[in-house]
Amino acid sequence: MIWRSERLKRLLYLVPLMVLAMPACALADEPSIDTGDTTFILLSAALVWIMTPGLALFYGGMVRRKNVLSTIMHSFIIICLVSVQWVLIGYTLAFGPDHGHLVGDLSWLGLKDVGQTPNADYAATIPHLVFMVFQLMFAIITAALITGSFAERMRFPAFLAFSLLWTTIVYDPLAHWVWGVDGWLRNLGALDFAGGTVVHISSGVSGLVAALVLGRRRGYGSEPLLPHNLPMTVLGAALLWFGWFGFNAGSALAANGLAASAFVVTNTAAAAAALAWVIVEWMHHGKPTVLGAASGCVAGLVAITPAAGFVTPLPAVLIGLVAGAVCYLAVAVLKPRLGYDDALDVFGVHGVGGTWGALATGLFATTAVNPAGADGLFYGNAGQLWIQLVGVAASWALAAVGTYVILRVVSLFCKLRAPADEEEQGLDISQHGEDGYADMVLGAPAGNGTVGLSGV
Amino acid sequence: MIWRSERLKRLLYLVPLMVLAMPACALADEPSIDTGDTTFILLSAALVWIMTPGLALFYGGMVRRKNVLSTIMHSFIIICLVSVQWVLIGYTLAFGPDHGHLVGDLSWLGLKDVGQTPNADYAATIPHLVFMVFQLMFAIITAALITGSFAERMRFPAFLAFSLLWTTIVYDPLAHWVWGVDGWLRNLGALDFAGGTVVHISSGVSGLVAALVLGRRRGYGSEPLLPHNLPMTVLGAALLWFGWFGFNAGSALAANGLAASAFVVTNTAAAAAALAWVIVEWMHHGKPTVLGAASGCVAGLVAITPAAGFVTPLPAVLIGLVAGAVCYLAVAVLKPRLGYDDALDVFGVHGVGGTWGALATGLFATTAVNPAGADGLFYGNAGQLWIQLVGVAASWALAAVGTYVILRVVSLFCKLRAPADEEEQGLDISQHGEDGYADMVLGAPAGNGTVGLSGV
Amino acid sequence: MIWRSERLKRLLYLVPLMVLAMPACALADEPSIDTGDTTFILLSAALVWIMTPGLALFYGGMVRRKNVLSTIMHSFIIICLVSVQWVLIGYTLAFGPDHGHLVGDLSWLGLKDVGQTPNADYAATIPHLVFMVFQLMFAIITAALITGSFAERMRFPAFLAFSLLWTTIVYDPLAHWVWGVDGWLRNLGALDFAGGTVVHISSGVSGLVAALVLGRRRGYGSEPLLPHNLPMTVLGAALLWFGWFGFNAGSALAANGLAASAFVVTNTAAAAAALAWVIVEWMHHGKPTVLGAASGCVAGLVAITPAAGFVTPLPAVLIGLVAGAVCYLAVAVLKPRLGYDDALDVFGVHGVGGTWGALATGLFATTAVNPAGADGLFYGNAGQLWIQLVGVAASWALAAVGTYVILRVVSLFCKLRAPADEEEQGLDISQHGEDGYADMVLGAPAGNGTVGLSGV
Amino acid sequence: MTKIECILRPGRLEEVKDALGKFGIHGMTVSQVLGCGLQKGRTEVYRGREYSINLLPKVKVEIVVRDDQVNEIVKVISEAARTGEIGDGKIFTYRIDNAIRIRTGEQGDDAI
Amino acid sequence: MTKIECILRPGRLEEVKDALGKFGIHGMTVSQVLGCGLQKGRTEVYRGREYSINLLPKVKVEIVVRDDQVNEIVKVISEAARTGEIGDGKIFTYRIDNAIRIRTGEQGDDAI
Amino acid sequence: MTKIECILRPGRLEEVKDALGKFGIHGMTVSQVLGCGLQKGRTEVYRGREYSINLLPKVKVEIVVRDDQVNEIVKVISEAARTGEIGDGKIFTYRIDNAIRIRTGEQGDDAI
Ligand SMILES: Nc1ncnc2c1ncn2[C@@H]1O[C@H](COP(=O)(O)OP(=O)(O)O)[C@@H](O)[C@H]1O
Ligand SMILES: Nc1ncnc2c1ncn2[C@@H]1O[C@H](COP(=O)(O)OP(=O)(O)O)[C@@H](O)[C@H]1O
Ligand SMILES: Nc1ncnc2c1ncn2[C@@H]1O[C@H](COP(=O)(O)OP(=O)(O)O)[C@@H](O)[C@H]1O
Repeated sequence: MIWRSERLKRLLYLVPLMVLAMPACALADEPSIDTGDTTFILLSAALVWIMTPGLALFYGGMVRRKNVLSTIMHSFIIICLVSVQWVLIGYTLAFGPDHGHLVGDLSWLGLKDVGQTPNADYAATIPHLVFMVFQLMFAIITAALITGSFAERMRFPAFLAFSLLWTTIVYDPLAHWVWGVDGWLRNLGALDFAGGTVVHISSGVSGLVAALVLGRRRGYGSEPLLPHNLPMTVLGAALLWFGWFGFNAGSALAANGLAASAFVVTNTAAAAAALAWVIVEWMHHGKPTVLGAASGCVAGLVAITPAAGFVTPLPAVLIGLVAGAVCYLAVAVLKPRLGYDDALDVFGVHGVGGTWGALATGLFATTAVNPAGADGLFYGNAGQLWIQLVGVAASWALAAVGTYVILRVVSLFCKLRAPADEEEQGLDISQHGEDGYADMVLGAPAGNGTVGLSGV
Repeated sequence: MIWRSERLKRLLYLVPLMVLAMPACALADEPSIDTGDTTFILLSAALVWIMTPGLALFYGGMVRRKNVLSTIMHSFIIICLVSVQWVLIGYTLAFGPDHGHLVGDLSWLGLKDVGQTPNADYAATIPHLVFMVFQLMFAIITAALITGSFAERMRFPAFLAFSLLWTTIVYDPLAHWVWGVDGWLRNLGALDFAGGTVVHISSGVSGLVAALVLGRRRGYGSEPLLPHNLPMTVLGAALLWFGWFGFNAGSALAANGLAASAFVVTNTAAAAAALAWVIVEWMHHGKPTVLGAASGCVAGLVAITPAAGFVTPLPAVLIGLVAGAVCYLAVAVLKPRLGYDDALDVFGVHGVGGTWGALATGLFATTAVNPAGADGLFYGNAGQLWIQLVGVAASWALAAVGTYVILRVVSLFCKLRAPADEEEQGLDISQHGEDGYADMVLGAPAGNGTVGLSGV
Repeated sequence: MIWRSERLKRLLYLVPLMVLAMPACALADEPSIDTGDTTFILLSAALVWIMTPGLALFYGGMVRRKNVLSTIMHSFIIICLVSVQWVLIGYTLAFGPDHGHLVGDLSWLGLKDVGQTPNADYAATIPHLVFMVFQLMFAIITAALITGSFAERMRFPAFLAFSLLWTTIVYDPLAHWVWGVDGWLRNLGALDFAGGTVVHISSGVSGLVAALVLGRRRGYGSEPLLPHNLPMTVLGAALLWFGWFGFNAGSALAANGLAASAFVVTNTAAAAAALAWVIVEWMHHGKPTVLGAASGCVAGLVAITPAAGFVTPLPAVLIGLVAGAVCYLAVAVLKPRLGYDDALDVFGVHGVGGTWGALATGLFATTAVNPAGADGLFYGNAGQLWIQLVGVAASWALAAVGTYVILRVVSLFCKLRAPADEEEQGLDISQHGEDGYADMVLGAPAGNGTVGLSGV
Repeated sequence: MTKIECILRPGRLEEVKDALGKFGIHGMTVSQVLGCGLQKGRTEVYRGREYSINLLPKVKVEIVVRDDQVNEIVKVISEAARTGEIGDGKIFTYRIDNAIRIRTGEQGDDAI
Repeated sequence: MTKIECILRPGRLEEVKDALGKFGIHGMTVSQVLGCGLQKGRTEVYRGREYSINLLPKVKVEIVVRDDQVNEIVKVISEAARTGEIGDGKIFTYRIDNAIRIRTGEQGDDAI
Repeated sequence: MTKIECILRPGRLEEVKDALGKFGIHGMTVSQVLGCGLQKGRTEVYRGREYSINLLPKVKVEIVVRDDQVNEIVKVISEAARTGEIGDGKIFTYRIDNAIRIRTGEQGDDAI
């Protein structure tokens, strides 16, 4: 997101008009809300919201049948948990008045002073509440992304504690660094249009750490741990892509040419990355796979995220192609070689793709697309690449250390991992007492006696 | 929905501007359409539309495999049936010029005089057709909600007759009472921002009556009647939540601060209710369930619906928490105790949740959020709670009596309930001659001879 | 799409205002972007985008279990392929400066000169990039529609080659004829609001030709080739209908009364057609089917597409009813009689429905809805029907000849059809090496040794 | 030992299990099958084409019991599964040579 | 009575049913199984990792017939099911002790 | 020939297949079944109502072998399938009369 002053400029142009029309001065307050921009960001927030259920399906289809519900539940509960946390404390930590360039202070606790009028520091033409809720959706999806790494083996209570702590201690400060007024990375000039570092590097690296701390699933490497429902995964990928239009274009925070440009490069990079993944896999293993296409488009979406508001369509093709190929290699070659069990490849796709995207922004950014941005290496400004590197390194560090510490602390109070027999039985039954697909008469209602009077 | 005059006020401010610019007076007519507001309500209508397919999946996943199609068909056919009914007669009955404070007259039959220009009585900045089609989506989802109560046993022709009569005789007048210009509940000052009474109480209570009239499913209480596909149910819940943003925020009828506020409290209450349901169930039965999370968020969405345009975020957390807990108790404790078979808990979630929401509006409403609303009990206006009670009682009465009478009348012409063997076989095959998931070679095309010439 | 001058007119009215306010002249450039319209078309593009994943599910549910992934893959890969093709060359071929009234020239290769400012020839109030990306979504869905005809038997490489050539050689020129500035059908005055000819006739007729060239599936006529997952098909139909709001209303290219009218008639015709299909099938075979409802709504959406910006709601009911009945007959009576195996009825629904819609536009169009349109036969202008006929005939011809030639050329380099044993085994495994639903332990990871170090 | 293999209507499984439970039999193995016999199939219609479906869903229950229990158990099952309509299903019995409980290695009657 | 248990390719079920129908046999019970034998498995690739799948989809058909019909029926099935490629499947036959029609209580040959 | 019919925990199938493979046995037919026995069922809760589920997922493996191999194979399977907890499953063996390889028409021991 870039805090552009175009709107302000436009308002300035309007001043003389308003002076001519003195009686209209009562207008001075309200007209600052633009109905088009407000609609755009509200509906973009809804689009970003649907990404998390999309992720639930994307992930849910990739696990074994006996873990489908527990995997879906992770994303679903995070929607609920973070929605409440954000309103109470998360938003003020991330976007509240700066405290030492590191975190927001508590002025906006419980959304105090976050109201129906715009906050010009963040977005001058939409109600402050709209900006707040748009940002909430980013906090949700980020925490949800991590869950792919520890799928099929983490205990539900430990997951709850981890997620709540992670979003508060890792996400909120990181968002402040990059996007908060006076955050240190923002001050440094790091470009991250829609969350390459804040969302993808942070979740990807945290996923890697979580996978290492929890250890491999039983049977990893000896049994086939196959996706149980690939159409579900494709549907999830489609909802992710769909929502990503709101994610990236909405990050322009106004319905303007920049939003249009972000929309176009988002779609282009996703498409190119899916093609690249499929083609590389085709050459490598002899078959173009559907799971490859679905994974590839996500890799492309990840990579274009930080760059979406700064690059033109042709570089977007390139960013996508590289993302598809590199993430494929991370997932198919690097991971088995290193032997960690990042179950659904959060690190391979989001960590690697996000890092590539953040650096690519330092290569391909151009002020021709966004005067409020900066030029990248290929437009003559090598320094930007360096700044991007700093942003990447800082995100890696915070995510890795934060996740490790949180998991260790949580493990003091509550076992992280399901015992072997529960893992064997599947987390759906052991953690939630439910069966994803109960298609046969399997038992009887307990306590028959309870059905009582009834009537008519 | 609240008929706010802010827009009008804004237009007033503009008058002097326009006088100064006399040649622009030709503007007087068209500019009253605001492209931002129009976009907002058109797309909100699309969001509300997708709620009904979402409901189809939400319900479809909860029935047994042999009834998945019939359950989905209910919602799908209601989309079609009510879409045509509304255009022909429903809209004029609900929103047409008032007739005795009880129902609209027939002036707008077949959408006569409902055109591309705004109707300032309802929404001054959007084409009248946009308001009409937004309202249509509410009529659709309301009729569809009821179907959960009689799932797995009602005959399709009886369902058709019931639904058409219900929407015409119960929904259209009730919408007029609450939202129509000069409707008696609107005149009374009852607050119902997006349909707590009109949509949720009416469908919930009607569902209860229908469940009682039709009687229990075979095997209820002795066989386990389990959800056959919970991922489908979660997907449905996600589409409901997604669409509900349009439902509640769109009910501001403009893209403004009020819409933003409604959007925020909607999300907050849904999240809080899901958490509450899961936690109460966890304490009660020892496991936090996925179906509980999905059900809980719907309960929260229901409860916040009437209050969405009147309350701030912190009370929304409370409204959600109570909704999750109370609806859980209604479904898990009250229902088995009373013994009626409301198959998918329309009453427990929509009837109970809607009633709670309507009363909560009388507690937490504040004119700080919406100057066109009213203050509730906790803001010093006890009278509002009384008005809300009248609204609730009137909705209960109309829905209960209307449904009972319609079902009795329909049963004179057409058996309501599938015979035992058809229920045993499943409604998919007995009512629709189809199988939801035909995954094996099971038979042969009838009349082999028909494949003829063909060529190339 | 109709290139309406209303917006321009409105801008004209504004001129004096701006003259009065001289210092505001700096405004002259930017204000031409309307945030409401931009939001509307950007989000409409997102809606049209989701139609293709919707189609993937709609089609995927209708094939046998062993072909579900290959069917979904067709649509998914087309999203990727056409997204890149359009940016590189497709857009300029379709909408670039005219070349002989037949095709665009290469001025806009790689989106050169397609930027953040509006192109008033196409849409004066939105960035040119928005128009471009909205049109992209039409190109995607059109190519994807065809794949239903050759489902369950085409080899993947042949499919890739065919799709890329088809979109370049058939779609791009046809779009230019009908919608490009100076395209010959546009100049002729043919009315096609949202793509009855360009999208539906072209895909439907191409599907028929492809089905004939590829020949029937093994077992067609002797084995039951049943849908394996009808809930998936219904979900797909719902996403199609949802997206179609963007498709048709978005084609107004502005958030105005015309968009509202298009939105309303779209929903009405879809609903009426679903009812008609179900009723005709009920009378014909004794059961109202869910697949019939899903198919019927698509038939109605197809038929209303060319007419959406020209007709009022009551004729829309009629257009829908006829579409439902006629497409049912095409699919259930005509197809078995002629014996071609258009697997998922692309021709029966899109070819027949699109043709009916294009002609119906010539019957029911009225300038009361759209002053920039024309009157149809029933409004006293018989000539329009003739023009529509020319448009239909031209689309049939280009699609039929183009598809036949492309398939023949592709078949010189690459076998079109999967060999018998691969078809028997299913294309998911034979083409993609994947299983849609792997719900049991079936084998073992190949090359056990690869899992290496790992740690922690 | 004898294996009793029953093909039942899916809707009667609960009754049969209950009846066996009362009789003291708890061990059994159940699977989903499709059956074809005298029972009339059904017609399904997809896009206006009719298909006659003659394989109907049934449930197969396999129970291995001591030879001396066979007659009684067959009776118990028959009564619990009967509706009197065509399609109630069959019971097949055949002797088996041995049974082994994997957990303990017990053999023969002790294993069941 | 004898039970004829056949493991077939899924794609041949229709043919086998037809052939049996012409022969006058309509009663049978069918289930989905996975088979492993001489037939080569296949490779599936998920996110770049290869898995060798050696359990292939097959269909099991069980038919209980009078002992004197066994040979003919085995021939009928064999012919209808044969493609000549590896993986055509097997037929196993074994005697059963009794058959009971649940609906009527008929036993033995009358029950099938 | 003898048919060895095993009811196993789903999670042990891979081990059993491996063990049989090492022993030289590759032909088998596998299906998904539900089992009920000494093993405790589980409770599922849907919208606050409890259901006790006593049919648990198991895998059935059927292998037809020469009579002289039976004992060894039973041992191999038992060892690979054993966890020592209740619910490990059973092995049933019974003689069959004939086996036919559909592809070639071979009969008896040659067919398996
Ligand atoms: N000869 C047979 N061999 C194996 N299974 C059979 C045979 N005959 C019938 N069955 C099974 O028994 C079921 C019921 O048989 P059916 O003839 O329809 O009714 P009924 O048992 O009342 O005579 C069939 O669906 C099939 O599964
Ligand atoms: N020894 C066996 N016991 C049980 N089933 C077997 C045995 N051998 C083969 N089968 C079944 O027969 C099927 C076909 O066997 P296979 O050896 O692949 O081909 P073919 O029948 O042509 O020799 C297998 O998939 C399996 O289901
Ligand atoms: N009498 C029986 N007949 C058929 N199958 C049985 C019988 N008893 C047990 N089984 C099968 O064996 C499985 C394991 O049996 P169980 O009694 O739970 O444990 P264990 O094998 O350790 O004694 C059951 O789930 C069921 O599938």
